[in-house]
Amino acid sequence: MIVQEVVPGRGRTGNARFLEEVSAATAGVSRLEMCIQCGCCGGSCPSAAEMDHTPRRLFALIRAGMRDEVLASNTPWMCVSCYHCVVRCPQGVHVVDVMYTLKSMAAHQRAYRDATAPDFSRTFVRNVEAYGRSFELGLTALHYLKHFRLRLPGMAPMGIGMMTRGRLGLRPRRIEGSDQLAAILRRAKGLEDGS
Amino acid sequence: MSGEQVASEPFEPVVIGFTCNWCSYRAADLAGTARIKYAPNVRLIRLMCSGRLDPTFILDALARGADGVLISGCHPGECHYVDQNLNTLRRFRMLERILPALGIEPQRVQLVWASAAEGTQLAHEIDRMVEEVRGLGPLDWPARMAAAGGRTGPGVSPVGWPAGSRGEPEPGAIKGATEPPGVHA
Amino acid sequence: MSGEARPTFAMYGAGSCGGCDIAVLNVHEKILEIGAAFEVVLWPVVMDAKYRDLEARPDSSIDLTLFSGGIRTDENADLARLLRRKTKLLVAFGSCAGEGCIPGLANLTPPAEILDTVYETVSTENPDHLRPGTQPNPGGPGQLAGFAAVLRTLDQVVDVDYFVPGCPPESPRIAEVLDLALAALRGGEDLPPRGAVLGAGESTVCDECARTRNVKQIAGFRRIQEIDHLDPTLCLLEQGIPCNGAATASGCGALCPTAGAQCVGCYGPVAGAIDGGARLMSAFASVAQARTAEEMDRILDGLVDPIGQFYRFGLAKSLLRASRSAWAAAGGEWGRR
Amino acid sequence: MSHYLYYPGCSMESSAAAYRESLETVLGPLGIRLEEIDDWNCCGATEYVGISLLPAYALIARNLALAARQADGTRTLVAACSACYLNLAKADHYLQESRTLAANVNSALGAGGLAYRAGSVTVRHLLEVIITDVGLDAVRAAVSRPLSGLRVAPYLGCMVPRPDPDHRWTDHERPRELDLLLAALGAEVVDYPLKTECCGGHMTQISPAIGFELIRRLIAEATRLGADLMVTVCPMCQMNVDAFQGETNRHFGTHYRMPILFYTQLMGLAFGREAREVGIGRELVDARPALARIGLPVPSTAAEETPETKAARIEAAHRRRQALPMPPMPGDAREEGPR
Amino acid sequence: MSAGNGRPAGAAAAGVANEAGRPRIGVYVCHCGTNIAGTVDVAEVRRWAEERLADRGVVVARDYKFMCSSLGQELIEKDVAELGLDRVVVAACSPHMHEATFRGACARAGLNPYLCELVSIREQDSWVHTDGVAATAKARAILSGGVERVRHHEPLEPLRVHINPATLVVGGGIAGIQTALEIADAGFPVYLVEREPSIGGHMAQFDKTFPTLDCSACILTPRMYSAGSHPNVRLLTWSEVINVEGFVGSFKVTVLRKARYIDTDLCTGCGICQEKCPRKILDVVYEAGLGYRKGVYTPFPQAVPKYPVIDRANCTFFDNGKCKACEKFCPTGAIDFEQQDEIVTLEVGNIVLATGYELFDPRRIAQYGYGRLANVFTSLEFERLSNAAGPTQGRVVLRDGVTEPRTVGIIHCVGSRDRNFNNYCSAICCMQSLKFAHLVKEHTGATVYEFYIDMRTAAKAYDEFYQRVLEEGTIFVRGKVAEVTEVARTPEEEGKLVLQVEDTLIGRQRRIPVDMVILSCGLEPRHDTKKVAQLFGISCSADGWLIEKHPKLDPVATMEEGVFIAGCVSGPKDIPTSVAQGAAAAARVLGHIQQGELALEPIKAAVDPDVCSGCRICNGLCPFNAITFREDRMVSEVNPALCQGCGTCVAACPAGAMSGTCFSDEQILAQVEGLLLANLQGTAGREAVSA
Repeated sequence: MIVQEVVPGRGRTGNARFLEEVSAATAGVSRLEMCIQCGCCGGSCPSAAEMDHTPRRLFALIRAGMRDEVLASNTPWMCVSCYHCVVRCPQGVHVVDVMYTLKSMAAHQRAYRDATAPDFSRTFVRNVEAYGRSFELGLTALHYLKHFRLRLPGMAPMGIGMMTRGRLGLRPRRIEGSDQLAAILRRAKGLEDGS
Repeated sequence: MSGEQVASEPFEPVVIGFTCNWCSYRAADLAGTARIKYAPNVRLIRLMCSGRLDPTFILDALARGADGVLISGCHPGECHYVDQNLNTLRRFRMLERILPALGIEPQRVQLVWASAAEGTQLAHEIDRMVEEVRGLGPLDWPARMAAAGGRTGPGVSPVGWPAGSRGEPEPGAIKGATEPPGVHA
Repeated sequence: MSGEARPTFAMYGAGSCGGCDIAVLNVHEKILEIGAAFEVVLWPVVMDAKYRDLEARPDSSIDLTLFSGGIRTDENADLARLLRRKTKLLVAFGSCAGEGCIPGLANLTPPAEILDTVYETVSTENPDHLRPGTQPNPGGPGQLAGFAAVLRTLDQVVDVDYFVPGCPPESPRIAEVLDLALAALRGGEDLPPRGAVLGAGESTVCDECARTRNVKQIAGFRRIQEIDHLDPTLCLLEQGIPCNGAATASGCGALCPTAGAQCVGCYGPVAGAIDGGARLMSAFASVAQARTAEEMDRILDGLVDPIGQFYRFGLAKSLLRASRSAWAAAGGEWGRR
Repeated sequence: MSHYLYYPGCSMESSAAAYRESLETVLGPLGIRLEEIDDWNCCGATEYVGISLLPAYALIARNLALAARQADGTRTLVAACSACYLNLAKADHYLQESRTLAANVNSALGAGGLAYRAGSVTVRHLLEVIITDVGLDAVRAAVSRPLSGLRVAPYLGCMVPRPDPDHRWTDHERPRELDLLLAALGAEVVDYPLKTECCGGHMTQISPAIGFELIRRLIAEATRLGADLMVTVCPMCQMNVDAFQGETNRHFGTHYRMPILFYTQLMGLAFGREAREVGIGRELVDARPALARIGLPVPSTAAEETPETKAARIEAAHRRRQALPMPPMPGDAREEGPR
Repeated sequence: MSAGNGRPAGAAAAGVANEAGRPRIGVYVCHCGTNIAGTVDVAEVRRWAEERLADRGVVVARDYKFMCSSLGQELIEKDVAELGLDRVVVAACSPHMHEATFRGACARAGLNPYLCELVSIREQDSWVHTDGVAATAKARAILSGGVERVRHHEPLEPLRVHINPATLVVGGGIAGIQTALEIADAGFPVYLVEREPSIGGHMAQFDKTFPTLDCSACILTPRMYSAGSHPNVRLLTWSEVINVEGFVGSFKVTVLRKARYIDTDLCTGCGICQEKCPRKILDVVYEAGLGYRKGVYTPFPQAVPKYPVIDRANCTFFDNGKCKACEKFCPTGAIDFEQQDEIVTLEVGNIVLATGYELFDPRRIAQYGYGRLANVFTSLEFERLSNAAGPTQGRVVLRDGVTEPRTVGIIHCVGSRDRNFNNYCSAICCMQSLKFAHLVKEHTGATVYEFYIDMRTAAKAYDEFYQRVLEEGTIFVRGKVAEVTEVARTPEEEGKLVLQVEDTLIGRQRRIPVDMVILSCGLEPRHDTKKVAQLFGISCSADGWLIEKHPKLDPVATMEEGVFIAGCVSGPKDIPTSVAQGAAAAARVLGHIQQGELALEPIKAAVDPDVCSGCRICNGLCPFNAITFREDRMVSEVNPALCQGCGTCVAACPAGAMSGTCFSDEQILAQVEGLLLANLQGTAGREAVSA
């Protein structure tokens, strides 16, 4: 990899406050600053092989203030939320929640390199916002249509199997309080953007 | 400073803390050594054991202007004097029974156990209590007493019976007045 | 003191029940000595008197005043100040003047609430809605005395020379005090230090109580009427009866415990005590057989009226003196009274 | 009858229909009454919070607020789906931990006329409720058709035992709850080392190659250990292992056929229900051949000893004698423990 | 004229007895360099005291850079002499730090040392607050509290207690042995109490010691022998302390001597009983669960004392009344099944606790598979495996007892530096792991991987040992191992244990198959340390180790006078440090013994018999039985020799007959008044915070 000298507060990527920013945007207490770079997270991760940085290295990049490189990383998007790293971390870093934070920062700034995962999340969110419930058929169909068109024929038997076994609703279910939910989410978004 | 003047400034509660020599005072020392920050509103008094704590001290602190009183000792079972801190617990529970009648919220008098190793915990509890008391507002007992026209200040016994003959006996003081006849041989 | 003239004597009851006056009258033949030894200048229970006569007297012209009753009204306070001015030896006589006594328990309640209860509830006929501070005869003279936010003890209003505790003080003690005063006024004896408590012992009721005592342990509290069989010789506290004797000044001869009733504490705490209620609480709690908060709570549940138990006589003289809601009134309308 | 508030979650209505159906059959025998939260909404799974944090927590909190409002007699909210359980529990936990988050979430809820005070409801998972509140003795008492002879691989997935914000599970890595339950049903429980490994989660959707690899590991190990089927508590795990097994086989050129059922389906069967009633047949990898073992006489495996097997037995005994002792493990002595 | 009431009220100088009727107080505010002055405006506090506390008796107030320096102390001495001070208040650090220092200064100036009060504006103010204004205000309040309090101090004399020259040492590991020998060699009697049948401790289980690789038994055995045969040492093995009474100088210690069922007068330690005993029991203590012992046993051949014990819980005779093989074969008839447990009372002047540590139980880390995966070993198991006297006679083999490993993975920091288990570094694991790597190589020639987070080799010759192990070809991987699994993903992994780890120096996840895993487990406080602490009246840290009196300056003393600690009981330590601490504790004990008597704080309760009503409320309160009831006079009395000064009885006395020195009602209430600034006329307590 390219070694880049980082001067805090100066240069394109160097930003000494990035760690604080990530930590503050995380639900609960992230303990990100407590990382001792032991690699227990990277060792535990089931999808580490597919990540461009292990979580540990991503945290080192955050500490170095390399915002662009961090937000462009696929690491958060490869996280499967298995929480192995969280319960094993000797420093109690909330690794998964930090990954969520990085995803939302990257999604917000469209800083990611591969849109597959962000798009999946967005489609999911749109469904939930519209109906109040998730809609598996719509989600999967739309997503595969967009990102794995070639896989679709192979997936067909499964889809048909699920449908014939009554495991795939053809229409989304809408909650009664969808207006109420919309109002809540609107206010929440407003608060988040305002802060 | 009168109550009215205080109202114009942000209210900073004063909490008197009674600590024991072996656990909680040492926890405070430890918090200091470890530079753990907490609210400056608490002022600690060291007793040898929290079992030394007489409810009088707590009522006195409140009557003299404290907004809250923190009591802290070794955890039950870890008392330096075997189990004298159980007396602290009992007296505290007893005192809690009369505070409501006097209109004093339970958050103003709190019992917190802290071992000598629990500097962080004690600091945390102090912060929590100070915030709770801040939320309740000033207790301001001396100002209230003054407003009622009671005499306070030098020369007046604000509370309690005078010491009478228990003080330094004066020459020629009449003993008969204070000693019921026929009791002491 | 002027030559051969008899010493002058006054007794006045402010917020009192009159029991103290009765107690003085109840000193048997001693009352004759009093009558003979003193010149009574004011004693409303015994003889008619006018305030204006009192006001007309020279200052410090009364040698001894026994002042009973707490200070609750304007009138109480005015008389306290007046008598202070006129008196050489002002004695706070009885529990009310000294520590507030039962009327002092009203300090737990805001004054408006007290007056509502007294003047407006269904058992009261008060068509003109008279209250303290109002004029009973519109257009006419006089008005009802104003009612203070809290009851104060005599020494919270004026300097007091001596205290004689008890509700009421016991006759033998009264006699001793009067003898002492007389002797001193005649120049035969030195007086105890100013501010001293007279007519009480320096120890507590237990000192005078004949009941047997063991290492104290309390497993629970019970009311005396709930007990079928009371051991007539064993310490009441050890039987779970919340007897206040251990913290109450001696002097009464342990009358109540001897008669099988718990000491309620009318002689107040021993000299030097700061808050008698706190002392009692500390002592009771220390011997409660509880190792956890829950066990302690279970024991305390047996104490039906904790504040009444510990502050029945001494609330107005205690560290906090009154409840916060009562004090709150002192800052406003009631504060000006 | 123990009474709980109940949050089913979206998948119970579609892909995990078998979970819903079977769950309904076991509540009665266990003495559990579940009261569904009126008009609950999606918990946001693992997706919403990756897009924006505050709306995601507001979304979850609406359910908590509804539950708190409906709380009458019980304040325990039971979830059956792993992600829903975790989201609800974690949200309540963080709302208690962070005043700012709680204030903002409540401000958002206010827009919908709702409010939620952190800690007002207690979030628990159905399996843990069955183990703790109902108890294994009651489960055993309800069994009328023991699952004798059925070799099952217990599989919990991730989000039930981890991160476990309220410390309700015996271990983060190898919790024993599901093993104990299945043993109580009479099944032969395989000590399945991957019982809390990842099923791939949403990877089947966003990076299928990773997802298929994770599925392959699970079914390969279950197959190697001779399990007849896998048993799970999680709709997502069931979906991945079951529905994507065909695609996984195609991807690797393998031929695994490892059925996976919900624990409630096996409970229903053990309690005497018919296969159809507990949603058997909804799975894509047919579980019926495996289930044929239940109720049928189990063929004796004790074959006659040949000279070869005798030699092997003696050799094994010899090896045992030389072997150093193993440290005892907690629960070793317990009869219901995993084998 | 009396003060008018029982408490200090306003300007009334109750309790202050001096000729002029008014105290003369000197106030000294310490900067402590910038420790205090960096946050608190020290000069302002001094000025304030000078002005506002003048009518409370303050006649001089000074601030100085370091009050504890000799120049600072001279300031006090000079003022006492020249200004006629009769009270001194120093606002500086915690009284636990320098109370003795400033009392000393007063004493040198001829002022009774108990007329000095030290209030803490460092630990309780400047160090814990950041807002200088608030901290300064608080310092004023604290100082004011001290001034009010000191007005009620009385001149006192310290209590002198005689020091019994005998010493109790609890724990017969290397630290305890060292302590016992040092004291015994100085000519004073020592009781050495050990729970196990033999002294020796953990060191007796090891094969080699790092970094020198001396044979552990070779260096330990002579010490054990000396302790066992020293005329001044009385060994009490197979024994436990069950009660402690008294205080420094005259502790009364009750020891339970469990029945050995061996008559030690007759036993020659020949070992025939062990040979003949039919009962074989897994030895989880000495053999770490890897080997067996008999129902009658000495834990190891060099045991001191040499006499075996019969393990009653694992004896066929005690089970069913049959067997007695040991008795049958004993050539000297030393077996005695009739023996009973014995209670022994020891009188000692000082106590040293050296009860050591326990190994972290790695079963708590499920992902490392210990207890489930046969070839995962603990460090202690490996010690036994590599020990020539161990269950495999020193052959390093897998759990099958036969196969030598060809690859071995050693995991550092197991249970240490991990907030899920223990936060602290166990200090010895890096070196122990390096030793294991060397021993594995030496015994088997296997490939060795060490998985570490940080290498900590900071002691004499330690890093050189690291160099040596590097040279030997051990492979170091920097990363905390995530899990150990038997589930293979590739053919190479089949039948192996796979360590899954991020190699943090290349930033990749790696899976490394090995035959054997050694867990370098951390050290933990013994499970009953808390009980021991309570027994001896001292306290445990949050981690569970015993707390030193001062972590840096007084590491072998405790808060309890006369109770000392040595070795791992206060935290993980290597052998050299444990030995040094053992010697240090001995030096402290010998210091006490040499003095013959010790001065103690005169904090005691006393009863005024005129006021005592004999209500007997206090009688059951004293845990030290210092209060007795005199039936003849119907009053309670305090025995000052037994009173420990807690003050509980003072607070409980309903008659106010009980009083306590140093912490009287007057002193405490005066301090409350001062802290609330209620002593200043026309001010309310709130001023100090909002000013």
